[in-house]
Amino acid sequence: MTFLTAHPIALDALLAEVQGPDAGGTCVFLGTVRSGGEADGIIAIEYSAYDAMADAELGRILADARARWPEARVAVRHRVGRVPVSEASIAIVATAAHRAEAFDACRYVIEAVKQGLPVWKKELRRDGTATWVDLSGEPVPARDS
Amino acid sequence: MTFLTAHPIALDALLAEVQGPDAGGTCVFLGTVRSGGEADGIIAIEYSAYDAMADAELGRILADARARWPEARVAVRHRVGRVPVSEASIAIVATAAHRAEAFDACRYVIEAVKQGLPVWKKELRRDGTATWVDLSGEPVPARDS
Amino acid sequence: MATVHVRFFARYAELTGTATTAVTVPVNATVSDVLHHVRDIIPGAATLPPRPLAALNLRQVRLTATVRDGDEVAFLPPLAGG
Amino acid sequence: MATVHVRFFARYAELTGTATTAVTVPVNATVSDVLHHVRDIIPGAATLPPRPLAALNLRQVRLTATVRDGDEVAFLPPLAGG
Repeated sequence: MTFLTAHPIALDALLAEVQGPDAGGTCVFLGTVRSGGEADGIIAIEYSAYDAMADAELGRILADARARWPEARVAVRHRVGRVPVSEASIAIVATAAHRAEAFDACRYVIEAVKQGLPVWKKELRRDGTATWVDLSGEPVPARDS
Repeated sequence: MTFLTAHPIALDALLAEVQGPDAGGTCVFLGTVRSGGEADGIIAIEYSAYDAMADAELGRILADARARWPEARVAVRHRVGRVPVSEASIAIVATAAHRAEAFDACRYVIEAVKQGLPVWKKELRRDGTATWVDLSGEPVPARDS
Repeated sequence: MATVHVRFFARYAELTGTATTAVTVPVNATVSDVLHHVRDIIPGAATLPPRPLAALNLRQVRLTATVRDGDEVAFLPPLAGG
Repeated sequence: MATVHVRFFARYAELTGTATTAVTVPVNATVSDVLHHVRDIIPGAATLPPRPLAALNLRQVRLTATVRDGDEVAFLPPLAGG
């Protein structure tokens, strides 16, 4: 089982992984690549990952979520490779009998992911330049740009 | 614009209503009909509504959400008619530049909806019986069951 | 006099055996007056609870709200939603 | 002696000009020792920050963590995700 994918995330398939007749509430989070406005000229983000570690980390985050909300079912996919503006780089789906658990488990997973995964982003611009984005949100000149 | 639909909710279409290049986070809530287990034998819920008022209430709830989170975009659909187990009776989609607003706006709308819409539920069972479900969650014998 | 459109929903429609009716009440009548009038003319309405939820022109109101000619009054079972 | 597999990611792979290498270090060497060794043998590694994030066998560790033969050590730019 890998939580990483190089292809657009199929939300229907992710929902199907966790839904069942006992699920009353489902919370989905989609993180999408933003354009940053015309001035930025961002057309996509290239995601690179330490695949095996990112997969292991996501597995640990899901295990934590399941331990906290035993009645919830949670699934996650994270994109790697080039993700165009408006496409989802991450999708999290949490179902539970009641909505509070679904919201809380979903929120828990995205907050844990944002604490840091071994995944790195390079912004690709219309003019052909590319810059790594570090945690602080400040672009770092890339060697190849 | 009506927020009610007699057909399965097309999540993709709902997402398309609110997504744009400035959306960084999207939170979706799906409320689905639960089977209640084998003993209950529930196969569907029949939703009936005071259509015009439910539509107006949903519009007011969305207006409140937009006033609280001006940068969020929120959409909602509520089913009427027969909704089989595992299908969504309600879908809410909220997008914002940042995830906190998307989660909060989405949660706000479902909590407001759960405070009460002029929508009523009748549980339909495999054995042909049907019971109204009132707010307390206790079934009320229906006249026609 | 004011003519008011009255609607019943869900279980209340089953109890009254009707989904809609119209009643004529005095000027400055209240939703409560409309309910009393309905109980007089629709036998099944006797089984409605004494103080049901009510809406006036698509907004929930107290039974003391005043109705006007052409208004729509609805009596609503406990609200659900979602 | 212990042979350790070393990986660089994202900007660090660009700075070092390599994605992977292997180094041989004494028994009981630390991740920090591995980093020093890497700086000696890979010219571009001089531009890595003095104390980068590190992972040992897919888990983030302090630079004081001890490595064993066959371990995988990775040096990681600030983590992002999501």
